[in-house]
Amino acid sequence: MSDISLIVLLPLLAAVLTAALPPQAAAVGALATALNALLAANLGRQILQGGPVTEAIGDWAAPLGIAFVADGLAGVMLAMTAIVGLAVSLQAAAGPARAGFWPLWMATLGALNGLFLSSDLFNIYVAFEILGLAAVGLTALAGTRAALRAAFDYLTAGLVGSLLVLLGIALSYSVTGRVDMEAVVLLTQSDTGRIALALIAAGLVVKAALFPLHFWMPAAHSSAAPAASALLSALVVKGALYLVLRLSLEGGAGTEFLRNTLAVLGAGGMLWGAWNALRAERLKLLVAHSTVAQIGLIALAIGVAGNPFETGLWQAAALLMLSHALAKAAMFLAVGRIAEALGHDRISGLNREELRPGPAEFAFAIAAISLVGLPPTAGFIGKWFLIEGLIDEGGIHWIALILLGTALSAAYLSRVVSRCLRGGPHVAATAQRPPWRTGDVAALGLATGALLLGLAAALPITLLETPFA
Amino acid sequence: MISDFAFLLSGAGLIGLALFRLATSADLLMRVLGLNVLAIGIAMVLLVAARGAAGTDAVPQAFILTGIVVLVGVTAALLALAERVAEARDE
Amino acid sequence: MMVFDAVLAAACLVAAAMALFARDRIAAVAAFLVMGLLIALAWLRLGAPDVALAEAAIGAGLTGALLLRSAHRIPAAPTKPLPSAQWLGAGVLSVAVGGAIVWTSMSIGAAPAYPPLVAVAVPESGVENPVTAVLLNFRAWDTLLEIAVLFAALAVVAVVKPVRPRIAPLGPLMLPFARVVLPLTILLAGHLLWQGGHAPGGAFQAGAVLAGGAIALGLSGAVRPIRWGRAGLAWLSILGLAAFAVAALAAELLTGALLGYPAGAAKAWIIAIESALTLSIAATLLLLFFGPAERH
Amino acid sequence: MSSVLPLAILMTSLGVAPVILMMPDSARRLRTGFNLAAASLKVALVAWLSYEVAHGASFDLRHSIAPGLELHLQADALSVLFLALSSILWLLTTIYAVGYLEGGTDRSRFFGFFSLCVASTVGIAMAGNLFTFLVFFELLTLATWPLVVHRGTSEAHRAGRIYLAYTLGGGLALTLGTIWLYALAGEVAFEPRGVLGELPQTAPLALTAIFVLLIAGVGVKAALVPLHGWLPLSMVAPAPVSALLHAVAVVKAGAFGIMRIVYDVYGVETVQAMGLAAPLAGLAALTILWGSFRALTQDDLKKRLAYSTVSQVSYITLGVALISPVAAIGGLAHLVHQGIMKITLFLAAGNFAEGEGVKTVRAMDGMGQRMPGAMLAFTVGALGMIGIPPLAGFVSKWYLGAGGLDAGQPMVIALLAGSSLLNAAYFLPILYRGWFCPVPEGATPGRRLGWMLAIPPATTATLVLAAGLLASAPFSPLGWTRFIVSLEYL
Repeated sequence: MSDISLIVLLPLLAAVLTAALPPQAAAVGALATALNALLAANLGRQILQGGPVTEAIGDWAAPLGIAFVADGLAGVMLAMTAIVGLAVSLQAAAGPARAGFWPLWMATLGALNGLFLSSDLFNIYVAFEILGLAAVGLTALAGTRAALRAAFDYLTAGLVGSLLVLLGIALSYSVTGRVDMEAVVLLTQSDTGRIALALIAAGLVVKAALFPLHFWMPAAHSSAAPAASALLSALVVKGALYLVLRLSLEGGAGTEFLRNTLAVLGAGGMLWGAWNALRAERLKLLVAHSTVAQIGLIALAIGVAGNPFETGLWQAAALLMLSHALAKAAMFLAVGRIAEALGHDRISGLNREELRPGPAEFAFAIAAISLVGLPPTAGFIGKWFLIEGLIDEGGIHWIALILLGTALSAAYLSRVVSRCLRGGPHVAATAQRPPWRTGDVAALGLATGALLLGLAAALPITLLETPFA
Repeated sequence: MISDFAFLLSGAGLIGLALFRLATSADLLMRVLGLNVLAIGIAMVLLVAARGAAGTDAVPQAFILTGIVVLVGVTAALLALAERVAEARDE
Repeated sequence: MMVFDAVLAAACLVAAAMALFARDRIAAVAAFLVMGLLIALAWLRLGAPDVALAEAAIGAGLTGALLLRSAHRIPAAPTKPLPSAQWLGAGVLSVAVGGAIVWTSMSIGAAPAYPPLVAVAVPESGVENPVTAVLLNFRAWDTLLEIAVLFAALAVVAVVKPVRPRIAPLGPLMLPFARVVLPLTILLAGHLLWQGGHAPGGAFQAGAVLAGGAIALGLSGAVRPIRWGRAGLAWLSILGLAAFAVAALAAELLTGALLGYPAGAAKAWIIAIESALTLSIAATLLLLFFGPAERH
Repeated sequence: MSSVLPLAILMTSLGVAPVILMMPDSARRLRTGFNLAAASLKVALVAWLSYEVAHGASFDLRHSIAPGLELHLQADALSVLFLALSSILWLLTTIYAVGYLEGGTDRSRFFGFFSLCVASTVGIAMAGNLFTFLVFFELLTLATWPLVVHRGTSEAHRAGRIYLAYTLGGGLALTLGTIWLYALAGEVAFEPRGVLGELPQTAPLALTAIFVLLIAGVGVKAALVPLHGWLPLSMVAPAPVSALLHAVAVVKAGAFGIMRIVYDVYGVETVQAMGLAAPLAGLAALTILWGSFRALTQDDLKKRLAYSTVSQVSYITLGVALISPVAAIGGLAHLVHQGIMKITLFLAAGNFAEGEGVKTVRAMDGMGQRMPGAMLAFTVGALGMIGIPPLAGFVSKWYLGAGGLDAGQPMVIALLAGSSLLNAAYFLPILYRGWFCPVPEGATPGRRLGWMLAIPPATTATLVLAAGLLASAPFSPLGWTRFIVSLEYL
């Protein structure tokens, strides 16, 4: 059995098992996540050594059949999912058992892996529906009124998004007579095709929570349980962003009209998210708004990439996605631990006197460094290549916006970190540090990973430079 | 051909109606209805496009079948959530 | 026939408008049901009997039942007067999207790539019905993920835990009817499943018919599926995905290709998978309707 | 060996920091022992490295992190100058800080970040290209912030916010300039006399803009007017922080950056030819005067010292910007001289506050009797700052003045004279009060300070004296800077 077959089916089988055997769910889920990581690593190694790996399902050639294509971009995305998944599973396996978490998470994992590997638009649509439903389930898991309401809005928005994608696929069939990835470049060649492409992109903008269609997202990400928020913010929105990037790569120069819009929306999101994060009163909400801002930055990077076959700017976008996934997951896990220790997540109350800052605060601070994009994190390397490419292309106004966004992100994140550095008269002499928990290990591990990824950025970049299939 | 055109107009009309309703209604049940009508409209448009001289293309038919099953699943989830939201509001 | 088609197309629109703009919720759901049947008719006219069957059974039937179940439990939102700009914006959006669709679909596009490929491939697929061949052989991966969608939906409903539908016994008049319905639906489902190999029908329609019959019986109070078998149904509901995934990998062990059925045995594999799917889909739809778990 | 030694020097603080951060606060002996061992080891390693570099050995440690981006540590003569300064002063200040923070809270955090600061400084010193420099420069920003807000008061947090705003803003400018230069020139390694090749002819405007961005970026940390606002505010930090970080690590990192940019990226000829030297020198002159003027009116002792830092650090910039080998010697030597003089002053001031509770100039009366040792060290530092022979400050000023004449800028003499007068005007009253005014009535005798607080200022004061007296020895700061300048100006 090939690695590709296993990496898409293993999580689905694990989903079934965890649903069937709730008492063993954590063990099965953790095992599946570990196996998934091994498979992802092995697949990445194969891509590095021998170029893209493809597999025609049932030996039926595309367009009739569906092909899996594991190229560098897919490999990086799989690795991103595997790493974040490991940490989240660790936290969830050690934390209080919540019935229903594991089947949903396993379904999310399977859908993401399938999504990254698939080279068929309709198949991707179906994968999106699994992803959307599972993500909503993860949101609703918290069980609070706010979470349920957020879950409903999330599902509605997600469904509108995926139906727009479906409409675009239907029109793509009408224009080009096919729905595999080959159709994308054909779509860019006619006005009618571009309408189809625009509809797909519009659907993805909703699903990726890109400004101004992000309205559903802060509530959903901030009301979910920590492990769920980490998955939603770090991975689920990446599914849609990945497809935007993929379409832009497949479409080449012909997707210019979409990329320009994307860049403008991205810049808007970067500033709007930052502004809301600056004013947020609750920690989770701040982190959720920061996701809006970061998605804006990534979209901007995809948007300014010019003709992706001529510039490496899209690699910066992929690197930013990777870095954001690790750092944001770490941040949500850390926030979960902070809120657990303090009993609330009000930012103004973070410097409480009964408790001294613990490992979770430290993890938050390290993750913040990655999100701001200070050296030597992967976020910094991503921004470096982004700005360097923009200098070559003369995109000074974009650079100014990126720097503004960076400064704002430093401003809103330092609001939190400075309160984490509480000490002196604000802390009672008898105050204790919260004890270490597994969640701290997961958060700190991910945050450190995001920090050190910058030093090992050569690896993902080499992977990304593997030529397309 | 004229029949096809009529059904195309019908499909586009369903999509338009559904989008209009989704954009103007805050009612949870209406949103669910609107999303279902939207999906059916899309299926109709796809089916019209699948028409050819030698009959209707089987692949888009399979897409629509898949879409219908997906939709009933999502609808069930939406309604379950909507019921709980309403219940939580009553409490 | 052209006039009939035009009237049918218009009737679909009218029914949809009634469903979407009716004041009364029951009327809205009823209109939606009518629309589903009209749509099924339209799709028959468009040469897609498989899809029409599925729409009638699932789209109109089961979705209708779900909507009826929920119509009273979801209170109407207080109608606030919307700013006229919103009306205008919504109108412009709808007209623009609708117009774009018509324009795009009317322009001459490339000929569909699939029909010649399907024509060549169907003889090797193990079934004669091309739609079934696409669903369970050429693009079986789509179908596997679709089953995973049902699984995910059920997992969501299990997390949300809605209230159980109230069961209203219908009285002695209905009992004989109920006694007939159950064997009939099982028969019909089996027939649809078997027929799917060469004529319209298949696992989804069969599963939906089974679930529909069970729901009707359950609501009539004649049978209490929830009492006697929630656990069994739960196992059945996840059986489909498990069997499909295992079959996919087993096929790869045998032939080297994921979901690549061994030559000559394709029909047997497909029937086996379809049978598992039929039961599993029926169980899943049933649980989606009645709720998979008791509330505590 | 050629790659292990730089790594070892880096890891004796970068690797030490996380370990200390993880230690419980109560593990005082373990932490102190570990910290001092690492600091002593680093001094030894740096001594070894200096010896090797003086004998022509070269050191290289490269790690490619992405195509076209390389972390590169190396050790040239200029690196050694800064390395020696920071490693010796780290050891002394750590000893001081252990005594100073006795009984305080969050000491593991303090010493952890303290080590991280030194790691950044060491990285800055050994950076072999602009990218590596940027990485450690930003790390320095992050590592100092927790130290500035260490006391946790709202005043400290306010100072921390302002510090972060200034330094991160500067960091953005530096980042943009660096990326821009990489986009134009490919990898920007540090090489004597610059690496820009033909670019000054082909892209003069872009290079000018980049120069402004880079200098603005490092200028924030070097406290060039008008980017100096954070420095006096940061004096809310504990005394060892003020001493090491705001007299040595942070401001010197900025000044060192200016040197690298002028000498090893652009090259002195290019900077001169592009007409960038004169504005930089003008800015330095302005900063020298402005800092001294502001120092005059400060009653808070640490604030007065802080404004004095603003002024004195720009002597280094001035030495660089005058584009004369003689002035360069003065500027480079002042990098070390100002460091040892200012740390002496800060450590002594910290002892006044700890021992007698004296934090203002007005309260200095009779300090010569109350704490003769600390007062003596303070006096040596202050006289050095004014430029009294044979102390260290005199040597730098002498070379700066001679360099001014050499560069055809006699105005520099006037500037130095004016500045020295101002230095005298704000230091001499302190010395006068300390030595010649009687102990005020009712002053309660303060507590006796342990050796950990007494030894470091005494040591640095001795160094100030030695650097002046033994200026002509080959391993003195002056001797070493002559060696460097001989490489930069041929």
